[in-house]
Amino acid sequence: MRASGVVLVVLIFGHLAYNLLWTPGGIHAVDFGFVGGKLAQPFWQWWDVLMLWLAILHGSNGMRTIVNDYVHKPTIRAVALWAIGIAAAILIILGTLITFTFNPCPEGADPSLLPSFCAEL
Amino acid sequence: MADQSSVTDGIHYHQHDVVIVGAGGAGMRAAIEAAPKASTAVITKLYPTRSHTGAAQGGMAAALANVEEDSNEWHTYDTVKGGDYLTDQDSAEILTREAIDAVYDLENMGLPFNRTEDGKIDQRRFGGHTRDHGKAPVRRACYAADRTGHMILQTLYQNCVKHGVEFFNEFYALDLVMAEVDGVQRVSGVVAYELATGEIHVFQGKSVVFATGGFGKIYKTTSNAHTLTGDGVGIVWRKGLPLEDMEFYQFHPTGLAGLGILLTEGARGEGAILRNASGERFMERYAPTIKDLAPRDIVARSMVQEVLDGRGAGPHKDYVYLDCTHLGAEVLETKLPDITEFARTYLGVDPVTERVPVYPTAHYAMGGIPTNNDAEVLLDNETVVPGLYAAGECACVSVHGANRLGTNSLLDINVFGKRAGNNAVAYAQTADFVDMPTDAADGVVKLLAQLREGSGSENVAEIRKALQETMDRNAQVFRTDETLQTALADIAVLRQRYPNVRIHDRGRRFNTDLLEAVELGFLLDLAEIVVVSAINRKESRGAHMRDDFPTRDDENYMQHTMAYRTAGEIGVPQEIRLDWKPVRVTHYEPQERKY
Amino acid sequence: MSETSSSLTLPDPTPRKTTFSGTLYRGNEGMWSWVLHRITGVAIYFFLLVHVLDTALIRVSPEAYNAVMATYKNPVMGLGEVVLVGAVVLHAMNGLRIILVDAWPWATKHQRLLFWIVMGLVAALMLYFTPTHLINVFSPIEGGH
Amino acid sequence: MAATQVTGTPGEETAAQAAQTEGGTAPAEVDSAQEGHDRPLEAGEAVEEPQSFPVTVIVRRYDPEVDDEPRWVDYDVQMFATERILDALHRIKWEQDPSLAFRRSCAHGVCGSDAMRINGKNRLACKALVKDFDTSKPIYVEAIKGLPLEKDLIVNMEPFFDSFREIQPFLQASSKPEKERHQTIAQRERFDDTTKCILCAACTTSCPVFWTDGQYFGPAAIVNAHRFIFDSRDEASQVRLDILNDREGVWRCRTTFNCTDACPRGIQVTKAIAEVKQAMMTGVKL
Ligand SMILES: Cc1cc2nc3c(=O)[nH]c(=O)nc-3n(C[C@H](O)[C@H](O)[C@H](O)COP(=O)(O)OP(=O)(O)OC[C@H]3O[C@@H](n4cnc5c(N)ncnc54)[C@H](O)[C@@H]3O)c2cc1C
Ligand code: HEM
Ligand code: SF4
Ligand code: F3S
Ligand code: FES
Repeated sequence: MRASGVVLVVLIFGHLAYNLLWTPGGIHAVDFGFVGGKLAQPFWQWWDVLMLWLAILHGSNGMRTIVNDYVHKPTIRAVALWAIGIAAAILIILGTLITFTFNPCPEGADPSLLPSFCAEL
Repeated sequence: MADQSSVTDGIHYHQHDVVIVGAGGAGMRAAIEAAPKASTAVITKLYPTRSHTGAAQGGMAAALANVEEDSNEWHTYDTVKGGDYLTDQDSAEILTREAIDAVYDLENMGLPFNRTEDGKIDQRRFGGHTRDHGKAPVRRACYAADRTGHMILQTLYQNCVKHGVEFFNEFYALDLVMAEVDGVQRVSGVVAYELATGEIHVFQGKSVVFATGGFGKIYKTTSNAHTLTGDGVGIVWRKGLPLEDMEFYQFHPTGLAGLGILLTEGARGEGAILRNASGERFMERYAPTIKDLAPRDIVARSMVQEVLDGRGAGPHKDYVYLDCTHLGAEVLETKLPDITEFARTYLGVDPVTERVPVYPTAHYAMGGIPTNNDAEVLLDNETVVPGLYAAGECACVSVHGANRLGTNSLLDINVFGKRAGNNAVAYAQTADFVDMPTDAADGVVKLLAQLREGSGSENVAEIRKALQETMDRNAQVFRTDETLQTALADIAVLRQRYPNVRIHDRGRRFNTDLLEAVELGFLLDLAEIVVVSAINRKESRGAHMRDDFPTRDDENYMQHTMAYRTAGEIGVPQEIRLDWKPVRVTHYEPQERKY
Repeated sequence: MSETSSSLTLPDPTPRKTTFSGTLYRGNEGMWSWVLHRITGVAIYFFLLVHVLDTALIRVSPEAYNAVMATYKNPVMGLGEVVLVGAVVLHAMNGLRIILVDAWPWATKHQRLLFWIVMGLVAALMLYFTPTHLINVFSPIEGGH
Repeated sequence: MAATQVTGTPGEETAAQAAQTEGGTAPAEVDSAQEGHDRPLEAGEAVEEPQSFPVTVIVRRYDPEVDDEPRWVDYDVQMFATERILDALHRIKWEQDPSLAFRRSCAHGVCGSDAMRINGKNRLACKALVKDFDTSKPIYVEAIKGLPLEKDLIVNMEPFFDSFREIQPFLQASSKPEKERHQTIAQRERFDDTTKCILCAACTTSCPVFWTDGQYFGPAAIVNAHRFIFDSRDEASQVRLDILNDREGVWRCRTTFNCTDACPRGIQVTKAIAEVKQAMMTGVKL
């Protein structure tokens, strides 16, 4: 919990700062083009994947603690814990796949929505 | 090994080789000896760590000579002289000789004593403990800050956990079962009331150890806990067994004025000084050699004298001061942290900068259940009750005589607690169970029913308060025939009112209302014995100071009082017969007591 | 039997009932920071679930992704984002505090001070973030980049 | 005020009595500083006759033989500022309703019997002074939280003591010295704070983590483990660390500090827990 926490501070703050503060336009700038552009770079790919993994593991672990704390009925507790586990697994797999299989310049898409470098292809 | 239990007619029956009643220092010290060797049950009305041993502050005496020359012979002398020559000297020799191992035992069990520079157990001065037969105060008290009793209690409990001692917590022993076997009264077990459920339990034991502590609650202003109501002493008394030296009740000089909360003598051991209203160090007048470190009876008496003479402090001139201001914050915070906090919390007085208002407070019962040096309970001056043992404040060996020295009680509970445990287990290994009479629990059932179903209108708290007030007024540090007769008359009236007490809580679970009524019964019994014994002793000795007989009278009274109950039940006045028992003298002939 | 009567008066047999049961434990900074940590942790967790799923739409099509992102851009959501970032910042800073308290004796001793330092940091960060972000949220869409 | 030297025998009248205002330290009303324990009384502060005043105490009562749910009952009692909440409870029990059940023994904060929740915080009733409360409002008294409620202010202490017993709270040392084991003053000081524990449970039952499911060892058990882990004479520190490394062990502590605030003995409980955590990561440093 604690180790992941420290790393997460860097990752999430970097993420937020980059996306919401340091990019001109902030939230308005975040669109397919922007994110696609980021995800095309290995640096941001790894950044995001790491953030995803850690955040999900950290968050799920925290939720597990909370469920253990407050849910005393064994069946409900088991269901809740399973739900957290499955959600974590799905999200991690989904997120990882997307990050690495992502194609920033899909065929036949409206070029104005795509990152600027797609035009050069 | 026997360790069984069953339920018949709603009454629980248990069988253990050794049954110990009380889980204070004495009870647990006994349990640590007994439990590894035989099936042992400890019945206690409080969780063990709530016992009042935990309140003891100052220290435990032993002539370890860790910081200066000392010998157990000197310690014996001090104990005998401190007890105003009523101490049984052979018992005192055992006490002081075994003191040294008792301290090492505790240290080895883990007790965190304060240490000297070279890592040994540190020692401090205490009232009445002197070098070479009274030449000067000596450092003899082993201590752990001002929480020595706390550490002893915790350490003993920890070791009970280690040995897996079986505790019956919040079980009130209310009766002792004895039966005649071959013409001899022998012990068969104990009947107890379980607070949580209101159920009755009968514990059969080959041997039974009483370690139920004192009965300070016969007084209003006392350092004793609310739960110190003398149940164990009262139970034994009601069985027709004698009680010894009940008139000797110690008043500790330095109780927080008005509250009775204790400030340890260790404060004076560290150099604190008693002063009257004008700031005079009055103890210089009463005990020129050891001054503020004179034994408790002398200091308490001097303080009361100051107040009686109009030199008391405060708006009502009814207390004196304990002056610690010259000790410095450092000593107070490290060696006397708890009492510093008590003064701050309960009086709003900071001992670092201010003098603390103090006045004597009822503290310790020198008397109690008579035992021999093996902790066996006596049925008369010599005969023992086979299988029955007593140790600690409830017992009277008598190592404290007419006045206990500070730090000798924590010693007593360890030395005689250990002896009681050892002897009880040795006895249990050779003896058989004495058959439990079928009506064993009847007495308790009847007592409880009588109280619970009583239709009277008396209030337990009111009777108790009246008792405590008359005892405070009339049977305190100074007594005369007149005051004692007043107390006796008051007690007689209260005893008459007692059967009409009304119990408001009709429930079974945690019925503390009912138990306070039961406890009051014991208090009334014991207060009466204290007063009757005190009337009978027409001399002044140790803690028993008769204004009408201000001197010691060795000719007639150098002997122990033995009180017997010849009749009496709830509602029926008790009849008390008094007798004497000789003091055992070995080396020290009575002398005038000067400090 | 003695006739002395007691001054004891029993209270009303049906005692007045008050309307609540059990009081709230009145802990200090430590307890409330823990409560906040828990609440923010759960909040972020649920946001994360949604956030990963919406980001996943990026794999579906640019239009789909931009459609969800558009919802983030409306002013109500903009305020929500401030709350969210506030939660993250609080959780993160307090998380660091918890780590310090466990590992560093100074922090254990001065936990109260540390709590207020954390609060100060959170306030400072949010003072920086909120205006910047809200300007972005409320400023007209410039389009492109 | 100079200390007048008086000579003579007891009983003789002295002229020094006029000087009795010195120190001005009667057990009189002090003032109603809100959280002001340990506040020294100024020398020379006026001594007034203490005045009693009415206080409303609302107790959360529960009789398992009658009630389905605990209920709040109010009592009006006359109190002096220097009295304790325990005195108020006694006054209720002895003068108004003897069926009120609570534990108490020593009445001065050393036996640990009377931990209870007073105005929402765990305190020992015998150490909670009336003057530290705002008596214009009622004072709420209820049982400590997280242990099974038995009756009124009494809870079942067994789960609490079970955790205590589980951490092997006794010295474990193989050698049997002839006399005492030696220990330097500094080594003794190392664990002094945690030897003060009176097992009152105020800490454990103030811990939000303990309330959740009662499985957590709780601060009191850790405090008592600490007392041995850092005792230079003990040889089983690692055993205790292993026990506390359990999922219900020290790592469940979320440093909420309620325990430290609640401890009537002033033990730095959270600090002790942190030291145990550190010992797990980096070994025991004596
Ligand atoms: C404030 C204070 C300070 C002191 N300081 C010192 C000091 O510095 N040095 C020193 O040597 N002495 C000191 N003493 C004296 C000494 O502490 C006590 O005399 C001693 O601790 C008594 O121990 P005990 O084991 O006999 O009884 P306690 O510790 O009082 O234990 C009595 C036990 O009996 C149990 N019990 C009682 N009645 C029943 C019943 N009916 N059924 C079941 N169980 C029952 C209780 O639950 C308890 O466990 C001090 C005493 C006080 C009050
Ligand atoms: C930004 C950096 C983060 C840091 C420094 C951080 C730190 C921590 C720490 C140290 C804990 C343990 C708390 C304790 O032991 O008391 C924790 C718990 C938790 N965190 Fe985070 N965290 C961060 C981000 C996140 C994120 C992104 C999520 C959501 C997915 C999250 C959800 C949780 C949850 C649910 C808990 C459990 C709370 C509890 O048990 O009370 N955290 N966090
Ligand atoms: S640590 Fe403090 S609060 Fe906890 S049980 Fe010990 S004395 Fe009580
Ligand atoms: S209250 Fe509980 S969470 Fe930790 S700091 Fe104390 S044990
Ligand atoms: S009664 Fe002993 S701690 Fe309060």
